[in-house]
Amino acid sequence: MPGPFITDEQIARAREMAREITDPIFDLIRRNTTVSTERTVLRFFGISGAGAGGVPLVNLMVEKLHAAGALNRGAAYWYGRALRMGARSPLEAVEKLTALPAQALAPLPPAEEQALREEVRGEARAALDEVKARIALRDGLRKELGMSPPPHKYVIVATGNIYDDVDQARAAAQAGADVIAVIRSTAQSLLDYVPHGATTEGYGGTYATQENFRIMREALDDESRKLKRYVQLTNYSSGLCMAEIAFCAAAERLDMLLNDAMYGILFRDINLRRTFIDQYFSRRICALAGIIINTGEDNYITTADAYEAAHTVIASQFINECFAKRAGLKDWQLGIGHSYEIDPARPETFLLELSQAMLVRRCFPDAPLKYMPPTKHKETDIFFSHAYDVMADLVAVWTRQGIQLLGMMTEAMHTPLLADRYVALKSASYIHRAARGIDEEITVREDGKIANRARFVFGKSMELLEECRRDGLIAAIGRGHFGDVKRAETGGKGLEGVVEKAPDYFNPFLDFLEAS
Amino acid sequence: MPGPFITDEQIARAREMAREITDPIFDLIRRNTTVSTERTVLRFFGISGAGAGGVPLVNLMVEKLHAAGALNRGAAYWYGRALRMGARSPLEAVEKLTALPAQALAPLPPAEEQALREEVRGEARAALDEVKARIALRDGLRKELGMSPPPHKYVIVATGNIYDDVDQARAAAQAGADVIAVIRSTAQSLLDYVPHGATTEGYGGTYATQENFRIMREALDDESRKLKRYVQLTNYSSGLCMAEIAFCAAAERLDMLLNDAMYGILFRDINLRRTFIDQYFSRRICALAGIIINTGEDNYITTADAYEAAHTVIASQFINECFAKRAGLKDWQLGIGHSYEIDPARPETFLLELSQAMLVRRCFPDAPLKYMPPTKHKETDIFFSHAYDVMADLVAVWTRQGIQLLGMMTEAMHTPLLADRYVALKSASYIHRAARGIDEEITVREDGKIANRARFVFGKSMELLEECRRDGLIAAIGRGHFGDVKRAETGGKGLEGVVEKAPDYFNPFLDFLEAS
Amino acid sequence: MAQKPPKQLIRPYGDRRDDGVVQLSFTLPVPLSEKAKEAAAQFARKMGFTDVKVAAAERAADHYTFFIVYAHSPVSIDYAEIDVPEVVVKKLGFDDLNALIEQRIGRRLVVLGACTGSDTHTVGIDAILNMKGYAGDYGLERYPWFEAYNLGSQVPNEELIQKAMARGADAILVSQVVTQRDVHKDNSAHFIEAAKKLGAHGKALLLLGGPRVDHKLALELGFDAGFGSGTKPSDVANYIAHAVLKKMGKEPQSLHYEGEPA
Amino acid sequence: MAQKPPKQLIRPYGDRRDDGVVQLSFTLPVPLSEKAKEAAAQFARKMGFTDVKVAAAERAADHYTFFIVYAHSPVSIDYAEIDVPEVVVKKLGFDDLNALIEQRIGRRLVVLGACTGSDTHTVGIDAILNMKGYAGDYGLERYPWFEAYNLGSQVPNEELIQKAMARGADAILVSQVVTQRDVHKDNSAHFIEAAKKLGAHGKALLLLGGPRVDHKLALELGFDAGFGSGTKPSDVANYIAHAVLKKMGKEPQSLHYEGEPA
Ligand code: B12
Ligand code: B12
Ligand SMILES: Cc1ncc(COP(=O)(O)O)c(C=O)c1O
Ligand SMILES: Cc1ncc(COP(=O)(O)O)c(C=O)c1O
Repeated sequence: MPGPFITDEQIARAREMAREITDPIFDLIRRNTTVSTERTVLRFFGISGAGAGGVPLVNLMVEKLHAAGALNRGAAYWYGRALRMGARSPLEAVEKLTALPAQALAPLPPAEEQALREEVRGEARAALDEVKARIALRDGLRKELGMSPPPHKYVIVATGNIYDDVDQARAAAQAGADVIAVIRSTAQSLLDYVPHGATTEGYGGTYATQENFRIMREALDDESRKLKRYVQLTNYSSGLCMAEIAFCAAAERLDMLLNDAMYGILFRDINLRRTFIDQYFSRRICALAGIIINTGEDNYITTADAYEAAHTVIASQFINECFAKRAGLKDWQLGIGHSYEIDPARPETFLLELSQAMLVRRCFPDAPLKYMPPTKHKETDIFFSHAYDVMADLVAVWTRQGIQLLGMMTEAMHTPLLADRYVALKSASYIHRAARGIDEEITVREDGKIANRARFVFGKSMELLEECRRDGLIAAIGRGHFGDVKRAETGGKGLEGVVEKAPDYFNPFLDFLEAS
Repeated sequence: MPGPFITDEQIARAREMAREITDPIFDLIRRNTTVSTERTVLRFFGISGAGAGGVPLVNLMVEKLHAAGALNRGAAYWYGRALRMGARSPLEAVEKLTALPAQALAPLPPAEEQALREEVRGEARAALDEVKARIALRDGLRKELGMSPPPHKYVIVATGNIYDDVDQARAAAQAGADVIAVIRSTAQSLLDYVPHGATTEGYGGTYATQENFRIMREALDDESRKLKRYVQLTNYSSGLCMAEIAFCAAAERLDMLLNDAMYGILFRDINLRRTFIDQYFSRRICALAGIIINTGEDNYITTADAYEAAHTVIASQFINECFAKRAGLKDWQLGIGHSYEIDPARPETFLLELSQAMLVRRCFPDAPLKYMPPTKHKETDIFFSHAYDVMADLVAVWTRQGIQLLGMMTEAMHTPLLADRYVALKSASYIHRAARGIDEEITVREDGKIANRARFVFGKSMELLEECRRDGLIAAIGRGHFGDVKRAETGGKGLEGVVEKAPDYFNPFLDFLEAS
Repeated sequence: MAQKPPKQLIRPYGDRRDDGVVQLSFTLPVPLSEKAKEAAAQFARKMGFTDVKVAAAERAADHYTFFIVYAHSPVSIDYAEIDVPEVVVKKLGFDDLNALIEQRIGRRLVVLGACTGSDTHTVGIDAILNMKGYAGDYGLERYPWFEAYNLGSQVPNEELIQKAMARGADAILVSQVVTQRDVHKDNSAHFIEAAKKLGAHGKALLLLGGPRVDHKLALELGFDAGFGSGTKPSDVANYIAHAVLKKMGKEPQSLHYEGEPA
Repeated sequence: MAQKPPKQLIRPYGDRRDDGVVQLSFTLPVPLSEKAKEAAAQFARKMGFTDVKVAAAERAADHYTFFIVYAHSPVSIDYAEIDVPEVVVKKLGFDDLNALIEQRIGRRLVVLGACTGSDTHTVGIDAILNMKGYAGDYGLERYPWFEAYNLGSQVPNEELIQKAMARGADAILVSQVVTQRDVHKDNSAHFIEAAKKLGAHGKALLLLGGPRVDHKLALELGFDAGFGSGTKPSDVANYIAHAVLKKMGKEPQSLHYEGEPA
């Protein structure tokens, strides 16, 4: 059993501070919307196609409204206007709307307004029910087939071609994978649209598109039935389209999403406001769809030193958790990220990694947690790197990680080969089988190095939380406290997509999701 | 910290039983000598050469005495006779003795006898001092250079050619090895003589000869100085020449010897009496020379199932310890053997292996212990096998093994390649560095699976000891209790080399060693 | 085979079909240096690999460098060209096989086995002969229609052969586990010589087995069949029964059966 | 080189000199079977390996088999034939290098760097440019005689080049870490085109770096130098200083120095 190490009061205090830290951000969120949030609203209404040059219709529409300075009332409102103008299908609505000359966007009589909103709310309810129905299918199959015990072995495929991905995902599932992640093309998070249709060319990964999601989930449903074991699917809801990807994932029955309140800001240089606003709606959708999110604190210690910056991971986890809870996510949906990244050249790293993983487990007892393998200090010596990964496998099962991304012996070279995944899965299965239950066998001395390190790290994370509370999260980010990366509130990509809401801003989905 | 698991009283009881079990064997030992014991006596006197066809002089001489039915008085006595007949050198003594016609070996007047024994005792004392002096050199260098912290990483070289062995031993030392074992040619343990000189042809290993020992130790002394870290050397003192090899090892400053009271009986089908008698004198020499012995209980679970037969290892360890202690060996010299051999396809094997290793540590708190890696269930999948070895590395450092033979990822295929050793050493160094001290961080629940398994195994080993005590060790061996191998008291190789001592049997070395 | 099957070219699959990716590791007896890395790359290219990446160059010792290389191979194999004998008779289980021997041979088959020469590895031959068997598959001692004797290990070849002759053995089983410096080949060759000298050759079936043994090797060495890693006692029992039937002319030489050594 | 050195043939060392032992692993897109094993052996033989042992055949998936093979290679390399430029000038440390620039160039060297294209990996370029440096070796920002600017990651090639031109940079540093589907080559090629279009080519020194980069590759792509894994900032600083001196004609082209990209 991990800990105690620290008191429940200390942990409660950390949560309190996280709440105070996120308060000002929530004002920002409440006051603003973004182009991608509004595009998501339209996607809910069933607008999924793409126009000339593959530009998604939702982009055409939202650009138009944005240009006309009308987005502040919410795309749902204009969608309603289009309906009132007789549009009989989402597509027609698009045509009508994109046809409207800016000036034509005059106000309606109050009664009209009322009726319009009613009608749109009706459609929204239907749309949400539609998504819930799909989710029910997913949950049904999951229950029917069951899953192997945690840690769920998570591997990535990244061919760039969705059909090759399917081939490799099936192979990985056959070799024992519990979760398949389709890594995105390296540039995608910088795109202010979600590409359309099945794709076969990507760099370092495959584009995340609704159709690609569908193709992969269908293949995994089939494979799951063959294996009589439900295989989960995940993708990435970071970047400039957090909410839209969350919608696509919900619609296509994905099980998880990498979704972090700050990753885009820090590691993709996406505008801070934009990210905070987008992440909220995206997480509301995850809450609805029973999607498990994976946060990205593990990334911090690929840029910052894992030994020195251990506390930044803990502090950020409390903040990420708070953002998630305030978006309606439940504990079981929090795949809070951390990793085994301390330089193996140091002494006692296994004790240090155990300490850190136990501390995370102690702070988030009911969350599945998402454990990441060593990456930064991986060597091109694949035999050493394999041994290094084995120790992470042991920490994962020891600290009951719900989700474990398996380390690859070729991490320092290339995205995994088919055989690399096989090797990792075979060894991880052995380690999990061999050591399962060790946490119940063993107690850690409260006065030892593991416990003292945990207390020390927790103490420093409290200091950092305190600073964030005092000076603000935005200031702390500006000082490079997270991942050694400094970002300014108005810097980065996508600020132009942030729009202040009008008093009569209308987004029935948000209303329903916040209500439920 | 391992255990308690069981009470000190239970452990004391096990030792008591071991003593009672070995009592009858010691009668056997006291009443008899063997050709190899007597050859060892002559080697002490400096007779080391070989005659026609490479037959060692000591063999020529002892064969002659044996044939003449005169060996029961001890080779030392006849050596003395030769001296009295004017032999001025060991070599002359050989000539004189081998020349003597059987009948000429008539008794001497008492005074003569007295003088003879005095003279021989004098030479014996000088011979022992000579050995002690060499050992002092070894200990001096060891102290001067120091050794790395345990577990001492032990690797084998087995080219068959002593010069290639030197090359590989140096390479292994440079890669971090603490102990080099030169595996013997597969047939050697069945030879009733120790080959002479440097050898360059062997199968599965290199012949153990005094000259090969010298060559290797010299190379390692040199390498140790370069590395500023003392590198230990070990070889095998099993088979038909236990005591002679022990002498050669002492003379050439070896640090360890694989030396087991029963291995030869069980795994080489060497006669039971012969082995028990030989092992005693061989261990007396190890005691004198400060040689650490490695026992071979690990072998039991390569033939028997490691899960089912775990208790046979513990029982045998107590017996081996008792034989050792009664031969004058100190706790620090007891590299008691055990291993990580449970079928990895089973659940919870890491817990089981930890339990077993902790139990051994609990029973033998002051012995260095010698931990062996998985071998039997190694796969030709080198990546899996490497991961499997990593877990043994962890158990080794966790349970403070003094000596750890490193597993080789190619174990299931061939004797180690140079690169295999490198890979094993690099990973083991990492695991040791990463987890050193974990035993002090962690306590094992007394009511958990680990503790219960330890109690269960210890309980069964007590039953086995009880049976050995009741029915005798020889009967137990006859029932195949150790390693599933059945052996009869008069079966196997080398019984013809056992000789009942005459009342006036003379062996000054034994007298001195038992006295000291 | 009747007529040539259509080509089915295959190549190693790394991250995509036919990319030809291969991982290599080897040691060169030179100190770690840029020059050593270049030598490793040249070596791989000289072996015909392309797009050679020397991923790791590790200082295995002062004068040895261990390399890990990833490269592409231009070579492809026509999978259709590789033919394995198609199985005709299904492998018989314990009872059926005993029945077959009883009915078609009508006497217990006598087999003697040992791990010969200086080799002490008994686990393998025990797995085949002893009651207990291997991987849940009974050993020959358990078969009522076999009369099996296990002489253990370190048995001189001559001794095994003589004892087998004395009992008029149908088959002699030789286990060889230690293969260093090809000691198993030397010892096996010596076994065959002895068998010829003592007239066992051609009379009893001669079986060779061990982890590094395969059927081809056994045939080269003059045995009738060879069995490698993972052999089950029932494979051996089936082989012996069918081989005896073929000798008796009761089964065509052309008959192939499941698990037949190939 | 003056005159041909005596041959020095080397081969892989497994367990003894020149035994030529090599370990291979690869995956074939066929189900695990005896036939698959034979295909793996044939593949290795076709690559010129001898004494091929298919050690392991693992069912990586229904239609993929992962093989581990040990084999011998007949190939040997003449180690004496491999020549690397002999070092003439020793590598200069922090102070000496600054002194060299001060005295022989007399002005601060301007360098701009970024991780360009869609690549977000900043740790590499940061290691070279930022104060902190890498492995205890100071970054260029720390050098008084360098004026270094780090633009970060995901920087469009054009932007980096324009900013560099604006500052009259002596060197432009491009980092490329993601190499999948050769995206680094495409992006680097595009960088060179842009550099030519914008007139930076031939003017500023163009450096390429990244874990999968080496000097040869960089030259092929049109850069002046390439730096791979483990590069230290001081290696880069030394290169730039010497290259500038050579450009100024103050050092002979033939001058070779320690750590020079090769
Ligand atoms: C157990 C073992 C031992 C035990 C043997 C106990 C005993 N009484 O058998 C002990 C500890 C005593 C031992 C000692 C040595 N061993 Co050992 N040992 C092994 C080990 C770990 C397992 C072998 C085993 O039992 N396998 C399980 C059985 C069931 O598999 P199998 O033998 O392949 O048999 C199957 C098939 O091959 C087939 N089969 C086998 N024989 C036959 C015969 C017939 C007729 C048929 C039809 C089928 C058949 O059927 C069996 C069931 O499927 C291997 C490493 C490994 N993991 O393989 C090393 C190994 C075999 N040993 C090795 C060596 C070198 C030795 C020593 C010589 C080292 C030394 N000098 O100290 C010593 C001395 C022994 C000697 N002189 O022969 C090397 C051999 C290297 C080589 N290729 O030459 C190995 C590979 C270890 C290594 N990597 O160095 N060893
Ligand atoms: C840290 C890291 C990340 C961090 C990056 C954080 C950051 N801001 O840098 C995060 C987590 C964000 C990340 C994300 C991704 N990563 Co990444 N990442 C790594 C990792 C683990 C370490 C890289 C590193 O920092 N090395 C340490 C530095 C010091 O070494 P270096 O980069 O080689 O630099 C040295 C030399 O090359 C040289 N050098 C480098 N640049 C230059 C430039 C010049 C001019 C000079 C002179 C020298 C020089 O000097 C440096 C010091 O010696 C590697 C795996 C590994 N262990 O290598 C994967 C890896 C590079 N990532 C990879 C991938 C695919 C990604 C993603 C694209 C995956 C995805 N789609 O999600 C994403 C997106 C990022 C993107 N679009 O580029 C792959 C690349 C595969 C390939 N060969 O194409 C790798 C190899 C992992 C893998 N095996 O799949 N990653
Ligand atoms: C939270 C999160 N989102 C996304 C990614 C992937 O990066 P991107 O999708 O921006 O290429 C990561 C890193 O693996 C991550 O941790
Ligand atoms: C105690 C002991 N002696 C000797 C050996 C080596 O076998 P042999 O020297 O008989 O070939 C072993 C096995 O490794 C052993 O454990």
